[in-house]
Amino acid sequence: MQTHPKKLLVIIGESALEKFLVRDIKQFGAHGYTIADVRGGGTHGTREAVWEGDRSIRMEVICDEAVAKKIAEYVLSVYAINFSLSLYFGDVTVIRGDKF
Amino acid sequence: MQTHPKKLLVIIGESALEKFLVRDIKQFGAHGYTIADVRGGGTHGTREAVWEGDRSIRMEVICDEAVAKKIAEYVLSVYAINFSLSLYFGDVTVIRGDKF
Amino acid sequence: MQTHPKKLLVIIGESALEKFLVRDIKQFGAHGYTIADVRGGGTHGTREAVWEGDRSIRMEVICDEAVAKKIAEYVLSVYAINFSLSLYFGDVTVIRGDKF
Amino acid sequence: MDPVVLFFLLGVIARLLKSDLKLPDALYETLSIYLLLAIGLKGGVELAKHPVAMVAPQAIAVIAMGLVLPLLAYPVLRFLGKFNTFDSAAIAAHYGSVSVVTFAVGLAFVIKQGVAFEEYMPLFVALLEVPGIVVGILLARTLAQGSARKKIHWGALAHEIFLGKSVVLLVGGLLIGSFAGPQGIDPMRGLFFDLFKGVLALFLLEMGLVAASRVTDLKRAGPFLIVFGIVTPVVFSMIGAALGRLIGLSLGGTTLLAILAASASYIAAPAALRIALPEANPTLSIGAALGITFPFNLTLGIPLYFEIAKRLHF
Amino acid sequence: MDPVVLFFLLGVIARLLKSDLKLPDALYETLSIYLLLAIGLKGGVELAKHPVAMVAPQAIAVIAMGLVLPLLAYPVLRFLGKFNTFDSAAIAAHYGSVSVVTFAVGLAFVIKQGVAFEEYMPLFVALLEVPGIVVGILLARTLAQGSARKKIHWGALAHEIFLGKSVVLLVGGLLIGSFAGPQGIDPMRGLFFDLFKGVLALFLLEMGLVAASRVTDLKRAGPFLIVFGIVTPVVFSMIGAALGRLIGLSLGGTTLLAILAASASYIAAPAALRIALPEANPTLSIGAALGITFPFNLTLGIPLYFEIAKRLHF
Amino acid sequence: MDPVVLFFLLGVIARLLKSDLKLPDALYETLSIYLLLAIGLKGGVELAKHPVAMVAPQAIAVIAMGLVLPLLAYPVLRFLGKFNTFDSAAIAAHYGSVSVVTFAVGLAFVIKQGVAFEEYMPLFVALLEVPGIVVGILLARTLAQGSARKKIHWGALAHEIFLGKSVVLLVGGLLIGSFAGPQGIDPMRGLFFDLFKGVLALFLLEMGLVAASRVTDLKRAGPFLIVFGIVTPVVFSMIGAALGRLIGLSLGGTTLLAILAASASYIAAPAALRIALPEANPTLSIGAALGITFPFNLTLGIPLYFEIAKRLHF
Ligand SMILES: Nc1ncnc2c1ncn2[C@@H]1O[C@H](COP(=O)(O)O)[C@@H](O)[C@H]1O
Ligand SMILES: Nc1ncnc2c1ncn2[C@@H]1O[C@H](COP(=O)(O)O)[C@@H](O)[C@H]1O
Ligand SMILES: Nc1ncnc2c1ncn2[C@@H]1O[C@H](COP(=O)(O)O)[C@@H](O)[C@H]1O
Ligand code: NA
Ligand code: NA
Ligand code: NA
Repeated sequence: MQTHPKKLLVIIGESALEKFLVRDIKQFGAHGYTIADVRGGGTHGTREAVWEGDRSIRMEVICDEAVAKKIAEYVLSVYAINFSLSLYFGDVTVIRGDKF
Repeated sequence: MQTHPKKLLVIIGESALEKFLVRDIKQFGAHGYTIADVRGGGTHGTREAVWEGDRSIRMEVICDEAVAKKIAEYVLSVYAINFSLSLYFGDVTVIRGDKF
Repeated sequence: MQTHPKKLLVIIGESALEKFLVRDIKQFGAHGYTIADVRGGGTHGTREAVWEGDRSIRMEVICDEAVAKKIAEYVLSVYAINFSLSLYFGDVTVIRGDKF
Repeated sequence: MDPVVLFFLLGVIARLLKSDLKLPDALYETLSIYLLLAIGLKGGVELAKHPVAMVAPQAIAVIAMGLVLPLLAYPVLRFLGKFNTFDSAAIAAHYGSVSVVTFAVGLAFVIKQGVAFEEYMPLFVALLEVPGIVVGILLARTLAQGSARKKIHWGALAHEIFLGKSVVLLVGGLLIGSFAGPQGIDPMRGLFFDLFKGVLALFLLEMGLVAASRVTDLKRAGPFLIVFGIVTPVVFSMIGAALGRLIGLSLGGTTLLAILAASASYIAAPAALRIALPEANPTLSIGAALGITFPFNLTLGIPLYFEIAKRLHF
Repeated sequence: MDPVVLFFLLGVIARLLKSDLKLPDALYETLSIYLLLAIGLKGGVELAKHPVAMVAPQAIAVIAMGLVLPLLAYPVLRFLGKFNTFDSAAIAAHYGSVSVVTFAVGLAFVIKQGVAFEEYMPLFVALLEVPGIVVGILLARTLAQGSARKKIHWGALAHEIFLGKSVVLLVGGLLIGSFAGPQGIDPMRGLFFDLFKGVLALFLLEMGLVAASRVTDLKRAGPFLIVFGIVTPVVFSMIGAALGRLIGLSLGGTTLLAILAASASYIAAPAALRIALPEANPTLSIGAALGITFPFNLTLGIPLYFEIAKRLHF
Repeated sequence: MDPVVLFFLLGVIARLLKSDLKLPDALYETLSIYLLLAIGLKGGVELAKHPVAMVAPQAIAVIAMGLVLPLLAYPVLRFLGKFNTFDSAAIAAHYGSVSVVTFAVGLAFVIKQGVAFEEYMPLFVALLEVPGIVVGILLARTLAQGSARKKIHWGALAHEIFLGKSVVLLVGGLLIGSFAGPQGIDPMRGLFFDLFKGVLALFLLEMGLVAASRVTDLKRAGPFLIVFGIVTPVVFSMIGAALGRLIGLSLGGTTLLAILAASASYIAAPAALRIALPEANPTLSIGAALGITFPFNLTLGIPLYFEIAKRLHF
């Protein structure tokens, strides 16, 4: 079984960003994404998801390294100043390389 | 502290598959799994989880590499033709090596 | 774009542990965490989240390797005897190295 | 047009204008559980009042209709619509089965018209959910060629269909209602009866949001399916109305049976077929059932079927 | 048998037949919040009508019973059942505390029987939740050997018990109800009173699903726990009934106190014990409380306790 | 004080004592959807009874007030409060817009007082939601310096504001209510009207939990904002009351318009501003609106505004 290396980009942030992030990642060439509702805490305090303004999402994107980097740079430069937002990369492998 | 390398297999797909996937991964020798409700988009379009037929799950299985590969091959061959489904592998380490 | 290697620590366990885990990881020096509600199964049986005592959470912490190890050792020694609990490490990279 | 339909339109418009309005997933689930149970209970309470000997022949006739309708739809889809075996069978199954929410709106309509109807009609809803689905699956599995002609796992299939959420709740409600009787259910009417119409309105708001999100599916499906989604309910409603007259239903009952025949399932059928017939593209069947037939029935269909029933009850 | 119990059976059967039926997590939460608040409000409204001097001695007697019951259960579990200290104490705590939903079903039963009862009984529900849990924890911590004999963190323990969801909502409801009085609560009766029985039915459907999912736990627990789960409520109901008679409760009140004594907690106790007594295996206590005692009380227990109370009120 | 306020206090206390009590997210969503729809429907039904020629001039005056209020708040925040342009504009927007739940509590209060009021007041709620937000955003974008002085994307802004959940549901409810009329809505009153006060109580319980969780925000915000959060509603209530008198509202209507003016938005405004004015720190505006003004209005404010309105209606 042949596998292909890909980047996993995980973005955790305010749920108000959801529709913008979905639009952005597609623009930079990602083919898909997965979103979960989460709660958490970080440098901007605790976000407990008890209330609309207090909800967070965790978005996961599998894509090529170049795409992941472009998305990350854009997201950090545009949203990270004003929004609670974290972001990290992981290395993953996939079987259907052209799907991601 | 001694750690043991394991494979992380992540399967993202339609929630109709949940009970079959749980059955399958056990059959191939995985000892456990974790499932979250998610939404997302990919080559089969957007799945927003607003409605029963539109829900997706994200299943995470920590297991030996051989088990992960067998599960992945089976899942791809049996479900991926007819269902929205993504799948990737990651490298993780665990402390209690025989638990997974 | 400069990236910094970090550890990803994932703890999956009974949701009764949530407030204790949040307290503990901060004590060991983690700067943040993200929690999702999940269901799953493992050596302690199936946890379907149909009922209060039956809920599980998945906590994700990005931090330095030393911090991750300390948290993991503590969590395993204090909670793993009496609670359903799984735990693994991954390698990730971040852009804002001092944030995590 | 019943005001509940306005909630459906509000949902459609909100979605088409890309509003952020979204009902929580758990609310959708809760409302649908409520509607199924409440309809079952209502029917069960009435059922207890009628002798089995009277209802049984009607029930058999109704089941027979459920078996025949998909057989009529299949060749149209396969040969006129040029869909493949699986898609044809799946769409036929959806139109052979019934929509509980369309029935609920029909119920509100019939009550508003002030005509008599058999109050145990929810029994027929439960009876009509299953046969269409079974026939659809059989069609696909017997007509498919080569490797797709898999053996049917009858046990798994029966499980999937009879133990799906909607059959369990409808039948459960019917049984509880007929065991407990009017007096037993009375202390629960605050929840199950008095709130019914309001809950239906809320559910239709959600269905409007969902239906409008299926519009893109329809573009892919093409014009044939759109026509099919309007013509089929009208034709099926005539069959339902004729049968209703034949088995001696009142004007209201005839109207409701016409509505049932005209409606296409989008709870039980999609769930069962996704498992039993995964080769079928759910976009087509759900797009037609939810994007075309459901709105058509809600707005134009139900009054039309009432007219048809009236012609038969001159 | 009250029709609400049929909903419980529907849940049990659906689960045993492996139906896909599942109530959303948020609905379960919502229903339990509703029931706790509604019971509290109802009791609070009535409480305001009674002089403290009359209710206070009864309340003290009821608390005393809550302290004694787990002390009776513990040695049976430890020495007859051969459970370890932690499990014995934890199970004793569950049976010392009370089940709000069993009480609610009992309330419906008593109302249906048409006998008088003290309408401020919800006060006793709130009072009985806590003592059993505290005694259970004390038992474990004082009787445990070696390193397990940890110091009890009284502050954390008090917090866990008194500020748990069920005590806060019950007591909050009692206070709001007695402050606002009947007239203040009246505009809310549409939600909190008129829907009560229907919501209870829905919650019992869910509890049926949950209880049936605990059947495998029971297999592991063995036959002793099954017997314990039936004998204990019967014995405790007699204690409750005797005490009810002693403190001057009416027939309905005596029945309800018997039911409370017989019931085993599965909301407050599991939550508090998981934190305060993590060494105990929750499978055992919840399996017995939810898998055996709850269904037993619902079906056979409540009518039996009514008979017992009647004997005492000849 | 209306008993519903006791639910708010229960939430506040539970949270301050660090209770585990938490309402599921989906319940919060559901309750707020319900309240918005129910208020809209109620207003719509009444609106249908009044000639447009009578209501239109009032509506225009009310919108004008919505445009003026944030202009009054902004300089106070910017120059007395020393907040930056964005934060000043954002807070002004929250206080220019209105709180639907405060209105609902005010409605309950006015009904309890037994004074007449214009039953189409929910129209004014819908009309007042938007102007304050728009003015706030315009203020920030025109007064900001340098690169922050971005062009406003009018299309996106209009979308965000007019198609946000609360406007869609309020306006949707108004339209459905006025189309369907009293008779059309009657079968749904079991859900939308009879449960209203109970649902409001439940929602206030949740708001108490949320408001108390904002206490730490206030510490960071400093004493100025606390004073602002109390003085502003009082001053604005006078403006609202005066306008109410001027446009010929009854005593109840005047009170309600005072309450609307005094209330600060925490559903529509935060959602719209997070997108349109991300540079503003939401902690400040929500902390003040939810942590100070909302509790103040609920407890002391509403009775005070009633007194003010009475003075104007000697
Ligand atoms: N070290 C971390 N590990 C995991 N998740 C984090 C971490 N820091 C922040 N987050 C998540 O990212 C969100 C925004 O982070 P922040 O902007 O730092 O408040 C938080 O609410 C958390 O959900
Ligand atoms: N590139 C991707 N990154 C993350 N998740 C993905 C990606 N592609 C697909 N998914 C997830 O997998 C599901 C099925 O994918 P697909 O079959 O491509 O539609 C989608 O609904 C997403 O939740
Ligand atoms: N091999 C595994 N892969 C993924 N998740 C697991 C695995 N084993 C256990 N888990 C998760 O960890 C929880 C507790 O595990 P356990 O203590 O083994 O029952 C389970 O309920 C699962 O959610
Ligand atoms: Na049909
Ligand atoms: Na007890
Ligand atoms: Na205002």
